Amino acid sequence: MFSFQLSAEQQEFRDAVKDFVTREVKPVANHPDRLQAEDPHFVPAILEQASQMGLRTFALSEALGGAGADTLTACVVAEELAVGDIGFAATLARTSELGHILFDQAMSEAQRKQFLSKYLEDDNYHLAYAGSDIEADDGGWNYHRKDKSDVEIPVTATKAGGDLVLNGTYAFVANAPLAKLIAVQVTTDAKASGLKSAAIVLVPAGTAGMSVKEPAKVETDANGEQFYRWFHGTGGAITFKDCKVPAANVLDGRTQLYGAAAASGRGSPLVQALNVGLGRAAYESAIDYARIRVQGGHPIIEHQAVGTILAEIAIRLETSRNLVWKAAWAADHTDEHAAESGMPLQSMAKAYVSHAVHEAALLAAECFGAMGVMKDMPQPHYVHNSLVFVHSDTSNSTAKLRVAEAIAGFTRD
Amino acid sequence: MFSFQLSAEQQEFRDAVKDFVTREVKPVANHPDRLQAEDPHFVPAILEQASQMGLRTFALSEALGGAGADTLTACVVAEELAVGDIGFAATLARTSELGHILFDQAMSEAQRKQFLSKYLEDDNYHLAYAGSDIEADDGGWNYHRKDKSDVEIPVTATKAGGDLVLNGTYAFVANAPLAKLIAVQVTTDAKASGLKSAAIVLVPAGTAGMSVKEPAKVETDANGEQFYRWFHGTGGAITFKDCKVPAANVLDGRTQLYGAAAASGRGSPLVQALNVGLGRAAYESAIDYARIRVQGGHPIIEHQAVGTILAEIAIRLETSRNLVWKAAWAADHTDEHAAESGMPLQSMAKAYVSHAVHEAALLAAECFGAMGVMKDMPQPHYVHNSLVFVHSDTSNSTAKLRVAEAIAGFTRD
Amino acid sequence: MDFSLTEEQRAWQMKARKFADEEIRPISLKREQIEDPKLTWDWEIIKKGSKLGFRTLAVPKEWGGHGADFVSQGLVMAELSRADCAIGKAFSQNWKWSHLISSVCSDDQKKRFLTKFLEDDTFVMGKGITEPNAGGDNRLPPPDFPKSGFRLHAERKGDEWILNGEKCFIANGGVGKLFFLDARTDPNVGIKSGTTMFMVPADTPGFRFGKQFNKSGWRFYMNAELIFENARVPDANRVGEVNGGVKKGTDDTTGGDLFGDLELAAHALGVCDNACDMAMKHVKTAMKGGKTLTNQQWVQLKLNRMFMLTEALRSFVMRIAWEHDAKVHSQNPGLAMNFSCDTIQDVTRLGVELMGGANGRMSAAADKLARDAVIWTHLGGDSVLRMRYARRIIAAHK
Amino acid sequence: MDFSLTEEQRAWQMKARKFADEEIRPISLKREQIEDPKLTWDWEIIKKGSKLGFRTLAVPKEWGGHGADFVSQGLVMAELSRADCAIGKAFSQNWKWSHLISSVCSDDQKKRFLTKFLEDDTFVMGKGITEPNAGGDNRLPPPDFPKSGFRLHAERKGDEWILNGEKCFIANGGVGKLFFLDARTDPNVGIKSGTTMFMVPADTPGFRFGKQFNKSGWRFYMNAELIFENARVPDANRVGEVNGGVKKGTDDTTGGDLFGDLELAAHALGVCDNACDMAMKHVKTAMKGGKTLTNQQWVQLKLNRMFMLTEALRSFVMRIAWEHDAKVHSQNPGLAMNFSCDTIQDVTRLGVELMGGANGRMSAAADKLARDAVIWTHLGGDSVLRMRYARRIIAAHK
Repeated sequence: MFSFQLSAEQQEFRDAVKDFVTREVKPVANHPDRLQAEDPHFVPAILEQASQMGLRTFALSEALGGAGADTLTACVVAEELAVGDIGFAATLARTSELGHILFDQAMSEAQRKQFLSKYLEDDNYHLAYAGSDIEADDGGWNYHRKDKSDVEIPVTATKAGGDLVLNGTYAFVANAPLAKLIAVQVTTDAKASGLKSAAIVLVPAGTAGMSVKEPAKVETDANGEQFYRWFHGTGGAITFKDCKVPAANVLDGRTQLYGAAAASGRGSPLVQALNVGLGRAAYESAIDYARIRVQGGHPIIEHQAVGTILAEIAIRLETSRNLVWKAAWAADHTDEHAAESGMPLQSMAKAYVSHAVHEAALLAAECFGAMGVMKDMPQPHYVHNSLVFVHSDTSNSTAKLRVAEAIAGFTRD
Repeated sequence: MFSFQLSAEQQEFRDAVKDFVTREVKPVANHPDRLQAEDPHFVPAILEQASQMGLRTFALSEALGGAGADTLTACVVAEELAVGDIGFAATLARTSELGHILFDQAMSEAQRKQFLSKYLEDDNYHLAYAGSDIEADDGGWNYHRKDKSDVEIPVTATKAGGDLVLNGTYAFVANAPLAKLIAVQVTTDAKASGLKSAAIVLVPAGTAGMSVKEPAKVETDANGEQFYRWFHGTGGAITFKDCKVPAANVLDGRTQLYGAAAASGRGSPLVQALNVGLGRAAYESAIDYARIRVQGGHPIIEHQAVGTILAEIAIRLETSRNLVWKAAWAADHTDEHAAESGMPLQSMAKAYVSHAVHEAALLAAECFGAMGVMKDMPQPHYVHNSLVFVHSDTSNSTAKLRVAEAIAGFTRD
Repeated sequence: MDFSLTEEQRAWQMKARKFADEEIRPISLKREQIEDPKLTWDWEIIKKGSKLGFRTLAVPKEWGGHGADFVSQGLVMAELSRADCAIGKAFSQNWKWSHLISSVCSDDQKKRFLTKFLEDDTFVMGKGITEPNAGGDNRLPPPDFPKSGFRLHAERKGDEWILNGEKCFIANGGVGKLFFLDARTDPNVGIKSGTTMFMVPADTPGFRFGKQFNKSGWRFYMNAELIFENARVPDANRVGEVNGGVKKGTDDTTGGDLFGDLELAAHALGVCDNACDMAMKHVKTAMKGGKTLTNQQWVQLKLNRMFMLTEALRSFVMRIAWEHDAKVHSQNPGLAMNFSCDTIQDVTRLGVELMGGANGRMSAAADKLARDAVIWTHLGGDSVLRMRYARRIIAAHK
Repeated sequence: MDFSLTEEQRAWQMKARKFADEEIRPISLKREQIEDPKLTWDWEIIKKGSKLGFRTLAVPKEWGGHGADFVSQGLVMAELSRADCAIGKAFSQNWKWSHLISSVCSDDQKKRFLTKFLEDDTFVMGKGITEPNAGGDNRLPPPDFPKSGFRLHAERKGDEWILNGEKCFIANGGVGKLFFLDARTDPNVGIKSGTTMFMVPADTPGFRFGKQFNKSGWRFYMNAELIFENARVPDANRVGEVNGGVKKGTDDTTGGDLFGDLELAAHALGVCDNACDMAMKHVKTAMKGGKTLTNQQWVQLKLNRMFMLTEALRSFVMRIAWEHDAKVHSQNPGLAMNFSCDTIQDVTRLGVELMGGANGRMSAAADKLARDAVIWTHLGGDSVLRMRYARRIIAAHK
């Protein structure tokens, strides 16, 4: 039966998160000092609190000790968290999603035995994935051509007795500085191309020979041009130098962590759910301000021009959320969705939501006048973070070309 | 439980309509001669066929002999019909919706006895409503002010024995030329303002003193400026001149036909569902053409520029349909929706969908090059009809102001 | 930097404005409401405009024309189009080929055709490039597929060329007296190197008009198929070298785009001006809640956008007109044409949004502008025409 | 119609381009990456630019300045902003008040302040209007609410005026040596009729700088609170009549908008030029699938849009610069400013879309432009500033 009604459990979950965000997260996240510092690390104590509420492990199955949240629930929760702080929400969403994939799907019984209890018990136990399953942004060059973007695996693994010896560097891995367990995609044959000799190895933090380095605020490329790392939450480079890992840490039969569904744009729209939450934060701040700011003798919310802006934002968020939720539902019900239309909703969500929320953040900032560009206010950060979403994952242009291939029925596999 | 899955019955219904539209409607609708003639009347034989399939009466409750379709189902069906022909679809949708409101909700037992069997039996029995329940486009002038746009009722009814005598003219009533029964909003006191003395009277076609006149292709206003009537399907002016109707034809206790939900933008998004169907027609035609038209040695669907256009259209239709369906679901489940957000989804759908489908129709026409502006092709008609939707019902600007009032929690009642 | 007009430019502008207001505007809606696409054309307005110089404006003075500069041409186009862009286009279409004749034709050809053109108020011209299966490929020939593009074939027989094939969507088709035709004279190579251009009078044996296209906009402006069945064209009517293609003479003063880019942009400007005028007139009189519509903020914001885009377009159009006169070579004319497409769509749609009324009422004039505007999409703003200029800018960038 | 430049205009343009490339560009990212908003300012670049004339460009020749015309001013702004719009703005902000001094100040005031201004390479100026609770109401005073708008109060005591209150978001706050202040001298009427303007040197007793604002864009450009606690300003520093408000002298040559509209539009043009340059450079070298990015159609379409909008803006900016010089009064400067806001947003966002890389890499220069662009939203393109020009156009329309 068609229904937009969340289950009672989902609603409760959402309301609890909303309450937590309002009480605990927002006051910290929007403190002027923190905003100006642009520190990517979120206050550990609040991450711990979130963990205690089950938000770090909520996608893990109930059988293993999690809440067994499906994709839709994960998106609902991610949106609420992101209303509080986007980096905080992204960190939790990543750990939770990886927890489900690793412990419920990818690990052997023995591996679970080794790592699960720590994951469950330690509120600071975060997860990271160093690898490139989801096709790297192919820049559209192979639109409607059978050529595939080859996955380049920068870390090699060679056997040495019962161990693998890892060498190489991942330039940027989300969650890396916080992660206590990192799933690393390696190649066992540096000359083989693509996924042919790929494997995934679990590397606990603190393993000798593995080092994590957070990016400098400014980096310089080979041509001497400065660049920044745009990301939400924390991340850093991971370098392996003769890093020994027991062969028993290899995930059996896996060459990539996310499935083909994600690569073809039919995976989880969790990232876009975070983006909707970001848009909501901007929206709600604009409404609050428009109620109290007086111009022309009236609160500006009573001006047509400002009302229209708020409506424009509301419509963008409503259409964005519907699309994200549909994509999430489709990820949870692959058979039913395939029967429906089979369109790559995740790619559609990427293209639509990132553009819509960026516009929403700009419109919201406009309501604040000059204050909307001051770094001790949240508004410029909303605008920046929404632009990071436009850039992240894959470009909007590439996402649209993937949608176009699906329309034409073109497949690369 | 949240679900985007239509019920098996809804899917069957939809598939049957889609099949009918492909076989019977499209070949007639898109015949070059018909396109060039711009005749608003759709071939009666096919309207009859549609009626025989139950499409004229499908919103009527099963108890009374209809299919008992809810708002969502009505929207699903309306979209499919509109893929075939927008005027045809609009005519059926109006009759079906009015059938439900009149027979299931508004008529007395005696009135049903008088009219229902004819409505059920006669495949050419259409319905019309001459009145103005839904607030006329208020042009935003009373945004955030308590002032209400007064309903002006142009037809008066005076008592004469057991009859009412009607005088006055409705300048334009949709379905009027086809309607065998017309619900007419009248005022029993020409001096009273608004709905105070309003009543609704059922007037069968052929009643002496009532005449229907279809609009000339070009009309001239008081300043000598030419204007057209923009509409879908058929319509016309209805004039009453000492038209006698039994007082028993008054709908008991009704001053308007649609409820307060519609006026506040929380009613049925049926019109926007038709619009999504129009967009789909444009979209599907563009895909078909892009597969066969060769440029640069390849079908143009394999060009990034054209693929991107098709994806842009697909995303607009996907987001539009989701919003329409959510609004329809909300209309069918008012309590659940109110608990959710209470936003005026119908107004949101009006503002978003009409803009998105107009853009989609223009993008689709672009794929056809010069052919996209030739009147024997469907494309310029798609563009025109989408612009009619932008104009119809209420302006997009007014719709957004209504959304803004809801955001602020402002009510006029 | 000087945005002022010379006396001559101002005089052309004023003359065009008067003609547009007094002669074109009164017949605009009447002509476009005629259903039969063969009958929307009106020789009377063409003759009247011709006598005022609007048909022959661009013929150089030494050949007996007015020799108006490009700035004047842009001004006249905008003024005529302010009243009706399809009628405006029917005049300026001739200037395009006046430019062509004066820049690439031989003196003999100039004598034969310019003389007739100047004498006869009903002498209008057109050019045929597009064919049923060749539109975008003519504009942006794909290097890997030399056989794509138009197919009209010309084969030499003695002093004549025998033409076979057809063209479609050809402006002034059905009313024109002379057409320029691009034909393949070497079918084994791409259109860039295997094309020859011919001048084909309407009475050429074997040449006839086919279907008259029924457009949703620009209805006054004729558009038809040209059909060639062993049509015989004397070699004396060949323009330039055999397989010389569409190269222009060294005295091409149009920045390489034969003036079409300026033309579309300037006509769009006239349409936008018209939309602004109409909308302003309407919102200053229409009432809501006891006040004119001009009091509504949402109306003010739409008006701002209409005028803002229109003035941006005017600035761009006048600049490229000057660039044409100054023989500045840039991609600006193409970019201005692309820009005019976005602008005309936005401005005419805003016009419609402001000029509707209750019960589905829509100003017939605003409705016309919105339909006219769609014509621009494929003529000046489709993706092929955007990529064309992007590629040139990329190539020129050092 | 003439888009060419005079020798003097071209000379200013070339001089500015050289200074921008050689001096501004190398320090641009360095200065803006400084976290403390008090420290991004660099007196060295101001002094260097001042010696080249970029600080005093607009002072009339008869008062010892360069007397550059508005076209030159527009050109210089665009050139400086091509390297860094915040540094460019730090210079041109002074021109605004040079215009003001020469158009409305008495000869005594001119002597006292222009002399100092010309002599001292570190003499920069600003003007204070906005207050914590009065932004939009100053720009578009609501007729029904005379008390809305700024509150800074000035009361006469003998030969002095005592100022109390505060201004916020004031350009060059923290570094300026002279500020123009709008103060209420009749609190019982609206700001249009109860305002007097004063010139307040930074060392005025009772006047100090408050909070230094930490902006996300334009970081070089200082912005601070001005705080007045019984600040004493001699009556000799009063500009114009008491309650004379912001009326301009009869020799106002700026079309009534004191040049701020042209200024924002011209700076936006420089930013767009910069974005186009950067993006083109990047896509000509970045590779995908063995070819440069320029081969991708989606890249070509984005480039087309960037260049198209930029050239449209250039046309509009040069036109309004000429209008200022020609003393043409129209709403075009305001419309051009509004247009520049839309353009700079689109163009810088497209730049970001083209200039990102894998693993979250983003060109620092492209990132800066996107942040700078947001500044335009409230300075030149919010709804108040769009309605302002719409209302004037409505009022002027007959």
